[in-house]
Amino acid sequence: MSSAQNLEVEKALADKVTARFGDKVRLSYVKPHRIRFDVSKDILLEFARFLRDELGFDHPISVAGVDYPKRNTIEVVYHIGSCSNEYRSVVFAFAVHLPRDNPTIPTLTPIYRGVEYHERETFEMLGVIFEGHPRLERLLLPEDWADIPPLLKDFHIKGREE
Amino acid sequence: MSIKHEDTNTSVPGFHMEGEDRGILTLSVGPQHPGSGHFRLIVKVDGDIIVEALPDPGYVHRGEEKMCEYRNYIQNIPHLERPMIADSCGILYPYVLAVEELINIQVPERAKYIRVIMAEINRCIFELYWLAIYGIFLGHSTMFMWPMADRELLIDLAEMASGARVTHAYFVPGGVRNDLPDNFVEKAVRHLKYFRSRLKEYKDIFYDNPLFQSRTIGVGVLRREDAINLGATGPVLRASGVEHDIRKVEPYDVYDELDFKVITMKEGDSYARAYVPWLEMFESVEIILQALEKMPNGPVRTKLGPNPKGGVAEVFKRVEAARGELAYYIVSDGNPKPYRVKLSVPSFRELPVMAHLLKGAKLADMPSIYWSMNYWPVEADR
Amino acid sequence: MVIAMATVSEFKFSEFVKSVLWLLFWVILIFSLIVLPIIFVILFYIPEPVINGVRINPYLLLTMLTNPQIGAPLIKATIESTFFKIAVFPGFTFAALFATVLIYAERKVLAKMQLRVGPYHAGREAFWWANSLGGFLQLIADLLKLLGKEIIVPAGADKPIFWAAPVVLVVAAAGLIALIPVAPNWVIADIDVGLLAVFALLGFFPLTTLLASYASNSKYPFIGGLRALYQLISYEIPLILSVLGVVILAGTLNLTGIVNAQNPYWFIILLPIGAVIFFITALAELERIPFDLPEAESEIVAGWLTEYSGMAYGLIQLANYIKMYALSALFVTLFLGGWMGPQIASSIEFFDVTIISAEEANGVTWFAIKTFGIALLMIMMRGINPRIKIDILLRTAWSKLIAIAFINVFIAVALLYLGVVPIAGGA
Amino acid sequence: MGSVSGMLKAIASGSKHLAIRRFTLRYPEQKLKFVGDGYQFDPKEGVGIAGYRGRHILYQDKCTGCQLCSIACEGIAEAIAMVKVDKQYKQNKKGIMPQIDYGKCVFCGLCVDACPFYALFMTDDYELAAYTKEHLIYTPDQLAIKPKYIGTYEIKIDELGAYHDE
Repeated sequence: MSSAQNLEVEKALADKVTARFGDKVRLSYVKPHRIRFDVSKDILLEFARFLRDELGFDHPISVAGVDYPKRNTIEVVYHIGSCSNEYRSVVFAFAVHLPRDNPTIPTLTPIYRGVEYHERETFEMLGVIFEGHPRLERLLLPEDWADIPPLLKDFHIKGREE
Repeated sequence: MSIKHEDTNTSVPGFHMEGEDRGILTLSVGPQHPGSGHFRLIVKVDGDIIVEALPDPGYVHRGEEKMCEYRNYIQNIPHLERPMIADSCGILYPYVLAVEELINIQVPERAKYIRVIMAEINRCIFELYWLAIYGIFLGHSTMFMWPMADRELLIDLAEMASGARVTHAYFVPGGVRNDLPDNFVEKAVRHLKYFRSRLKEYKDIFYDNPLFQSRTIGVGVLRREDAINLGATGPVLRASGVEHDIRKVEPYDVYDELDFKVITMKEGDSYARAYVPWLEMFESVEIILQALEKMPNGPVRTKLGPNPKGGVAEVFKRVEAARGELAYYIVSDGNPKPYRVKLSVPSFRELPVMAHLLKGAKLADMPSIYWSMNYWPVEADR
Repeated sequence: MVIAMATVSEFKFSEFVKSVLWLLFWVILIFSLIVLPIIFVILFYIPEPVINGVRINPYLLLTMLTNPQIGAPLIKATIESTFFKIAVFPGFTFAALFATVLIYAERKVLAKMQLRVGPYHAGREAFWWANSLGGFLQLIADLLKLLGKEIIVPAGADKPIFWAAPVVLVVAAAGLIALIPVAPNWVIADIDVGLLAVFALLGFFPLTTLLASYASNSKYPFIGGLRALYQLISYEIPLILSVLGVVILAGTLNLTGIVNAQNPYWFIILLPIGAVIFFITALAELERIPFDLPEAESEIVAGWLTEYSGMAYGLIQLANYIKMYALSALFVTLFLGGWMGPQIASSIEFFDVTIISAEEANGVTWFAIKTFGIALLMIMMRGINPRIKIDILLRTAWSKLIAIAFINVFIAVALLYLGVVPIAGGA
Repeated sequence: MGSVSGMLKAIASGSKHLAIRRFTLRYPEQKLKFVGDGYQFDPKEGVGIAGYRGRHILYQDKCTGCQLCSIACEGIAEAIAMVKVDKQYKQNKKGIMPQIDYGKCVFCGLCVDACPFYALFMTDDYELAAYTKEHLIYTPDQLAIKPKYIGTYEIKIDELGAYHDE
């Protein structure tokens, strides 16, 4: 298990990933028990399958969509934990940067069945289209929600300034 | 050709026949439930067998994550505990750890012990509430009354420490809001010892009761691989034989100094999912008693400025709440209000597991499967 | 509004006289058309009872009522008269009172088992001794509330059956009581085929339940009614089979005969399996937890009596609890030796005329104690068991209970064959 | 046979509980006792003092009308509004004090944490029921009165089980 100071477990993991994917992935940070990569959209499915089968990260925790109007991107961050081997304490996050005007991304539901509802919520809250998602429709918002996806920064709660 | 009698359309809330095609009846169960919260489950039934179950959450959705972006880190405390007031320390714990990492302030040792004690007390409070509702779901009124009475012992302790019975708002970045009153330790030990003897009573009336066993053993069996791939967590995961407890896997605060066992069972059916939380309550009592002895004296809170700010960074913190792994992903862009807060709550992660388990189950088994999922609609909808 | 104004403003003597005369007219009319014929019938058609040699004519009756000393034999005669037996002692009033005690006991005992209080405030301050007893007036409060509530008849309901169902339920439950012997010769209908009559009456309940749920014309009661029908029908067979063993050993269907046949050993000692099955099927017959499928079903909360409100619902509840008293009394008569028990009660005299003999008083007290014990066991079942699933309910009834009931019959025959129990022919 | 023994154990446990004392607190006659006399906060050390978070109490001689409590509550429930007070205090130049609307207040106590002048604490009075929403709004003068809540019952445990007693 890696202590706070030496991060050799996380570094070894990061090297394995960069060795496998080379320049198509970019390591954003390595912290105790946390690794984050920026992955491009086209190799996402292959990256996720590699993550689950070779590295043993098989337990999906959450899918978060973050809207960056200044950089005109929507970031979809997948957090995947592991239940089975020595990486149990590590949470592997990989993010995909999508253009803000038409954010589409292939769905990871066939690989991680647990992210189905998370992806539906991100679709509903940020307007990210997940291609190939079994049931991409409204989840939490009321049926007659006519406004823009609420978690975008340009949606303001009425009566409250930013 | 079904004759539609206009005047006899006395449709009762909660039981609404939407359509009949090829013998598949679509029932919508809920949104009023005898158990908890508002949550609708659209169930396609062929005779008595459920062909497909589509959970339809969202009745108590309030947009917590959007509201978080309009409040600074302190004002978010009473706000963020609303989704799960039965386990309010459990849902605030990761938020407080994440904000401490963002603002990088140190927490005094005594505060860490108090936090562990309050988190464990809240775990038991929720487990008892959940067990009580499980009892009333199966028609066992005594199993509703006993946990509710025993829960009062722990609520009394929590109220003594934090000042409020349920919505404690007791955890703050930098420690806890106030120190424990002086006679807390002596009263807590007395209450917990009696609580443990009360827990043992549940075995005869509930877990060994043949009728309860007939309703839950072999019902909704969740295999180990499905549990992991579907992202199940907490007692649901551990009941399927996966030993994954964040307090052991990634210990936070002082959990690495306390020794306790992680309870797992292999069957993965509703009985196991009802049995694991019960054993975990014994472990929680063990943890609290150890923590009460080891608790050093000293300050309980590091002073905070009026508007604490974090740097441009993102933090992902997770904690083992009563229902399982509860994680916060907070992105901060330097000003006192968080840029984005993402709650990954265990109830929301049980939805795919519920849909998977209900497919093929009998309609009569639905209550025991649905409620063994540890599902809390208010928390899942956020 | 207009009428009120007229009467208040000015007072006309003529109006007053007119109303008085009108009132007098109605009193005389009712008196002569209704009250007089009743008196004639009583005086002339009912044969005056002959009490120890003296014929009671109305004038003697009045003197007796005034002077209790002479009236003692009259009281003894009335107690033995069948009207008193039907109406008061072993009959309906005793059963209704016992049912109310059962309701109160259920709420209090269940509350105690669940560490809570149960009915508490009603009647606490009313009497000085009521402080610890808690809310024993709660039942009267409930009764008045139910009486006050409006009885809503759902749209499109089949009104005659909807109204008749509660009444039929109470009548059937009351019918059961008539057959149960409370003390040596204290039974209303001492017919030779008493047990057969009990099962005939028990046949009323599934039919009435179904009719009631059909009549209320809405989806929920319909489904609840169907489930009630499954349950009652499938549990009647083990009920009858479990009693077969008792009939074999007792040799007679007459309930008093059965109780007398239990002289040395109670049948529960000889046929424990039969007793257990009878108890389980009685619970199913009463639709009590763990068998209250038709009443409250957690995934579709419904019940065949959801459409009943007000006193109609009150009547059904009364019928339920009278049936509970009747079935636990039946259990006592069949398996626990009815009124047999060591002598603890003495006879009751009234001016040196023994109204109730010592043996009868003792029989009644033992009967009441045993019935209350069995009823408490039924109440406890509600405290410790969850509801069982519909498929388990039917599977246990058809496969398990009937099989075990046959084993019980074989045991009875074996006992008879091995001569353990003398072949009791006739009463 | 397993089910029969299971049932017998359940009956035994059920009847055993007939001897354990009732746990209910008979509320109107018996009232709970709380530790201390309400939640307080010491701004110098920046840490609170344990106590029940019930109705607030305002020490008008200490309140300076700095509005920090109303700003703190803005993000949570907006229950505190500053209202003019007719009595003149030398330390309160603007003459405004907090008026708390208990229809909105969630009793989180963050206003007590925000008050730097020891003016706003909480008491252990929770019986604030009122017939109209307007009566739920407590003016500064109402908040200044100390509530008369006498709670003497607490949970006692002995071999007869847990119960509420004097």
